[in-house]
Amino acid sequence: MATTTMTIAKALNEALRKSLETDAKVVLMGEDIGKLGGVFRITDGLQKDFGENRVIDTPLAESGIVGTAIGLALRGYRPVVEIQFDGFVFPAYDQIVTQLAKMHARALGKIKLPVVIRIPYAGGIGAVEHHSESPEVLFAHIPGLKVVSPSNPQDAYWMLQQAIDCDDPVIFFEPKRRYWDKGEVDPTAIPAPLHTAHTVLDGTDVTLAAYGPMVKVCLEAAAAAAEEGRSLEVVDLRSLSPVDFDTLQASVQKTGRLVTVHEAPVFLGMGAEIAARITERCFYHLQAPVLRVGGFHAPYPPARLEEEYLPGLDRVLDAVDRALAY
Amino acid sequence: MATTTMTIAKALNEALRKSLETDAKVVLMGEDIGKLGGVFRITDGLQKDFGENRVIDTPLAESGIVGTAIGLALRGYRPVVEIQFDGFVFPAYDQIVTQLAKMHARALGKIKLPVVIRIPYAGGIGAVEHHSESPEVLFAHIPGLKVVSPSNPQDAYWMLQQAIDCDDPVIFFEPKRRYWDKGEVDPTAIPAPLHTAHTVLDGTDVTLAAYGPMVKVCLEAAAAAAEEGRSLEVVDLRSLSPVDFDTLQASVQKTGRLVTVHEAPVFLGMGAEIAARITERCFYHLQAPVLRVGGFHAPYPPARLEEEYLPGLDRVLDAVDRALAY
Amino acid sequence: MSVKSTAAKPRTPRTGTGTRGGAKRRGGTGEPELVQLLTPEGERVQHSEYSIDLSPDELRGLYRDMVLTRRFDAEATSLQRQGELGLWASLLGQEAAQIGSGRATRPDDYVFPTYREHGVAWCRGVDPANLLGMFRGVNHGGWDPNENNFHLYTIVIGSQTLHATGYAMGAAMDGTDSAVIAYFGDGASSQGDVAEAFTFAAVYNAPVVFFCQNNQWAISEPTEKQTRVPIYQRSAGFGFPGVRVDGNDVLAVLAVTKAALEHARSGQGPMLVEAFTYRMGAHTTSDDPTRYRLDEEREQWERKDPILRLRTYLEKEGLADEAYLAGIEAESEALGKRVREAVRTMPDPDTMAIFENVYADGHALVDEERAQFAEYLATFEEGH
Amino acid sequence: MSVKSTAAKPRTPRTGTGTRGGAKRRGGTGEPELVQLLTPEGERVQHSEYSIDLSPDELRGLYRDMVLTRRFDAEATSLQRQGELGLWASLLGQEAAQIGSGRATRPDDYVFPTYREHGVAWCRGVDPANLLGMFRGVNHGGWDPNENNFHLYTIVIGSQTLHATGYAMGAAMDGTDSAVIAYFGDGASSQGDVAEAFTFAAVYNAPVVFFCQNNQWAISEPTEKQTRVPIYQRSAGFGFPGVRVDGNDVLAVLAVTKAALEHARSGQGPMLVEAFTYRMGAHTTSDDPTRYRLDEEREQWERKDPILRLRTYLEKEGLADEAYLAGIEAESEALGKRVREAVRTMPDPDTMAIFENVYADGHALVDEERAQFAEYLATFEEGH
Ligand SMILES: Cc1ncc(C[n+]2csc(CCOP(=O)(O)OP(=O)(O)O)c2C)c(N)n1
Ligand SMILES: Cc1ncc(C[n+]2csc(CCOP(=O)(O)OP(=O)(O)O)c2C)c(N)n1
Ligand SMILES: [Mg+2]
Ligand SMILES: [Mg+2]
Repeated sequence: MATTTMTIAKALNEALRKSLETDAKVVLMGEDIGKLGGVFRITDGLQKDFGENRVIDTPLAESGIVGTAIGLALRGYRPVVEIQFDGFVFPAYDQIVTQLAKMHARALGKIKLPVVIRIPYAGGIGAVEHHSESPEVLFAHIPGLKVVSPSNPQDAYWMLQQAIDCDDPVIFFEPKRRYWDKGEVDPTAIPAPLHTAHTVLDGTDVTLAAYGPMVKVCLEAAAAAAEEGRSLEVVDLRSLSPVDFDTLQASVQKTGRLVTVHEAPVFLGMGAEIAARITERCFYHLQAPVLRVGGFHAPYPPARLEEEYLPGLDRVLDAVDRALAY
Repeated sequence: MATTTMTIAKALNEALRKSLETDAKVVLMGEDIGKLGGVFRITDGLQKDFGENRVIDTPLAESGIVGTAIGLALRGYRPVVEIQFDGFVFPAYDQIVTQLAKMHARALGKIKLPVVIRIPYAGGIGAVEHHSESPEVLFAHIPGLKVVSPSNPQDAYWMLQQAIDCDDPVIFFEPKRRYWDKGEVDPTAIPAPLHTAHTVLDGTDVTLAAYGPMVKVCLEAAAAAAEEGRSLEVVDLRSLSPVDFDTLQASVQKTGRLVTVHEAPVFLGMGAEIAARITERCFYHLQAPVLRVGGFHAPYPPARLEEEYLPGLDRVLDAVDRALAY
Repeated sequence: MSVKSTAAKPRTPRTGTGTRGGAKRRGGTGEPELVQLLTPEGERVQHSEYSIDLSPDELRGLYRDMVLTRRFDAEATSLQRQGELGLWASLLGQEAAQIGSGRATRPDDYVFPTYREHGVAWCRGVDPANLLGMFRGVNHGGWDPNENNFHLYTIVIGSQTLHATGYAMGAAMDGTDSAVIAYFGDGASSQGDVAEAFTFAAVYNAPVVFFCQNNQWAISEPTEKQTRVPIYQRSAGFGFPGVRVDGNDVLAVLAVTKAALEHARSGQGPMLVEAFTYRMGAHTTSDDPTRYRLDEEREQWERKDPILRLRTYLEKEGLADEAYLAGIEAESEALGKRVREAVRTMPDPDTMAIFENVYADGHALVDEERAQFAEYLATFEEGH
Repeated sequence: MSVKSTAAKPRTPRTGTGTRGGAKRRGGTGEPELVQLLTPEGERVQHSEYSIDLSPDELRGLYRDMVLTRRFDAEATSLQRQGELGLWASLLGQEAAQIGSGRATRPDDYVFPTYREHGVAWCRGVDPANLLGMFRGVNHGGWDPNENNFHLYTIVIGSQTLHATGYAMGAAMDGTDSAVIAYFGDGASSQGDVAEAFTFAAVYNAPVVFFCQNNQWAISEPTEKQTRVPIYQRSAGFGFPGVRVDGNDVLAVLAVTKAALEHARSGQGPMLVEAFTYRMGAHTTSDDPTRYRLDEEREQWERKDPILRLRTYLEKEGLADEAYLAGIEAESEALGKRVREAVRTMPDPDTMAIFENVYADGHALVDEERAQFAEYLATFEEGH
């Protein structure tokens, strides 16, 4: 495969295909991932090509899926689990938090659990309840888990393979409303390490830190700000556990201002940790407090309200204005 | 009952008794809460006095307990659920997050779910795995839930009754290693509102913000600091959702320095939100970044390491020193 | 309406063989354990345990319910195609299972649906237009559950079976003889919550009927991916009886559900009913069933259509003439029209509704965010 | 050792009546469905489906296993009283259930225990002293599960049944004929995870035996709080057989478990074994059973003691003379002493172990915190 333009969905599909090809121990598990190819078609064609033992349609029971994935990992497999939507990961939460996250430590390192849990997450697709959640903090807070989220096809392609190669459990959050966004994928590139942040736009006035679906919003905000003569730097965190604070710190030491952006509620969101830590690291550099743009402390609203609920360009720029007003 | 000295455990028991007496719709549910009185004896004697329909020993299934509690609440009951230990709340997490927290909003307010979930939490009792967790953030981040944690018998007595009276779901975290700490309980007092913070010690140099089991540690740290001529103010947050930021802000505007203390991992812990918000509110007052003392990004360790793992007086004072060094 | 049944007495449930293949899937009418009172050809048959005796008006009522429900469902599907709804989960093919069971409930009974029980909602008196709010995206449900003792649609698979069980425990504690019915699907039978609901219901002898519409599919997964024996056999090992009924036979569903509710309300505890039926359409309007199932399967089930067989019976018995059928047709069209208009004029929620009903007793953070957001929005009005 | 059974063939499980009271609780030997090969009085009896033929050495081996296990358990209890352990979960009374089932496994089989399977661990070759680390608080388990195909103790009730099922799926996919055995309790039978494990095991025909030690109590709750029919009946509704065995009869447990494992490894899928036994002691050393159960219940079960009955049998058959028994006694004492010494000299973990093994591939935050904490600790050493 040469460098190709493709959607995030396709890049993920290619990454899964590549992993299935190169490692016979990789198995995919989930609801409707077989003939249907998953409700988002991320596993499209894979069961046909790799068989029902490699691409496993499971009973409708998320705890069962993750629990048996753990068992398969103990047997030497590398399960890649698909949770159908963000809101349906919670039945599996016990297995993830009390078993998957802790078993390596419990066994003093004698067991490894290379399990990837893929979760299409966040809003913007006009869905009914439970289909637009952003639960990343509920995993990033848990020691023993790694958490990442790509924002573009190139990262989707590489980060998923890196997650599958990783010997730790990785929660892989896929920005579902960006599934159909296109970008270049270079399958011969040497990818950056999984847990590094990327500065995707250089700027000097304010740093925007985002990940997954909000990177695009930040880039749009930066473009709009540029027209007003403001230079915003955009950092795509890519990894939420661990967070690459060094890259962020370098950016903030340059700009002196930081705005975090995510869909999850602001209260105890990723922005809280970033604000706390960057303030500690850059106390004398910050010209303004770290400002946070995100979801409200309210259940994700019905679809007709999600445009208002979701952080958009205007709310990001409002925070930028406020940061610059200090 | 006149003002009496009693343990937190006894104060909780009295609060439950009072609630059972005054409201026929209050029912207690949980594993081993009947004849045994719960593994911590918080429900001691209540089944004997109120019968098996009011104090219900349940099957060993936490999702079932919370799920049926929701059903009982829909029928007009006010269930008070006991989760046996912090580490065993996760099987119920789905019911709590997707149902309990959201149903009032889902029904546009036409349904109320006055369910209290009592969770003995945090460490310090030399227990085996899963018996010393501090999962408060995993609930405080969720819109629709309220989260509180008392630190002394008086608050235990009143806050539990207030939680039961509240028409919203309340996650009630009980600091298990303080169960046997004694204090005065005045059953005739007019209690402060449930979601207010209390300044439990006045000081001028640095503010310590804590809740539950760490309030005592902070008071001890303040006493030690006083001997060195340092004046620490201690704020007992009491409520984690919502947090009473006004009280905290007032304190920090006075002292100019803030150290947060909790047992839960620092990364994305309550301290993160407090740091972020107080920094925003007190940007020009802070003489130092908000410093955070808490658990490490590691599973709660085996009992023989918990002394080292848990924030103690020394680590709090170390943070105070660092804050004052700015 | 009179329903007789021996099922209200304790009896031995007919459990499976315990090994794979104990019963054939999609066996339909061929299966001995399927309770049936009206064949696909519209013949009234008798069953040793369940019988029913309905007046002509009652029979016509069931027919009307099914026709109107199907019409409403079709209208919703087309409203989705027209962009008026974001999604629709059609009940096509499951009308008998829903009308039969819905009509078996008493007003004081309480119903916990999934997201597909439009026919049951109809029986409970919920305005069909109200069901569309969540599919249009203006709310997450929003009808008052206590108005018709019909709970909100629950999307997280299986959750509601526990709510139903808890509600039933409460009803029993209150000393009423109300019963509760919890709907769930064949896929849902795999969820741990459903098993826990069985356990709680059995241990507390709760008056709840677990009503499983086995429509053969959980999105793209056939029932074999959930269980290797018939679902109705699941309950015996929890200590209560299960029965499979022809889910496309409205008379049998009515008789069996009525008996199960009697069983529950008379203090004998829970019961499981498996209505063997078929999802004729896609899982939802977002789904593409051509990727995973064959047309011929659907065609086979078309021959067992629940409405057609009752119509055949009514006609044969002289209970429905052309005028009558035309009347129902007209009523259907009127319903479609009313729903269409109701949906089109359904107002979008106010932006600030985001902050409403998060808490019943208020929350400082919500208040703060509401105020900040209002301020922010005001900057646009001022032409900021 | 030779174990014969007809259970390896597909057969009809003996399911319950489906209504309350289908079987009496604590029925013990009186229950027809209880497989028994050795009566409490030490009489060898025959069973129509399960038989066993053991050599004198094998019989003595089982006796030795049980005695040593009980001795180890008693030592651990007293170590807890002396403050050397923080907690102990005694297996007293369950020796036959554990030794019988543990000895039924092959080395290549894999075992998923709860927190009480000290006897099974013994059979698997795990050094008993190793089991005490977590109860002393120096680790959370810490033995290498793959050394003896014996997984770590799992405390969150029911979780391990899913791990076992996944492991078994993998073993089958690998084309081996290894089987897996998952232990769980009567209380655990209520957890959704266990039901989901049944579903996955049945759907994938996984070679896993679900071994439930029904010791009549889940801490303070009797089995009636978990189920109203016998637990072995639970599996039929998931499509696989269940059987109840006298859990205090080591011969019957061995025969039944062996048969169940054969059933699994021969491609017939999962099986449920309920070992009907009794927790003679407290739930753990933290528990006070006088609050919730009567002495006389315990006394009744004392008469069914698993060790005594085998000893009676051995003596009657002339397989164990005083010298032999004294030898075992001496071995027991030696084991107790060895364990006592091993525990007393068990080193506390290094403080910095907090940061070890959190991740297999490293994590920047852990590295940062480790470095900061080391720096902080160093300030004390410098006499800060
Ligand atoms: C916990 C959970 N997991 C996954 C989903 C996604 N999902 C929605 S419907 C469905 C299939 C349900 O099948 P079934 O229970 O048979 O009901 P049916 O749709 O056939 O009426 C799935 C997997 C969900 N809603 N909840
Ligand atoms: C999910 C979960 N909930 C609660 C507990 C607390 N707990 C530990 S053992 C136990 C009772 C277990 O009973 P049973 O399954 O019968 O096993 P036994 O202890 O009798 O061997 C309980 C409630 C737990 N460990 N995990
Ligand atoms: Mg279905
Ligand atoms: Mg037990």
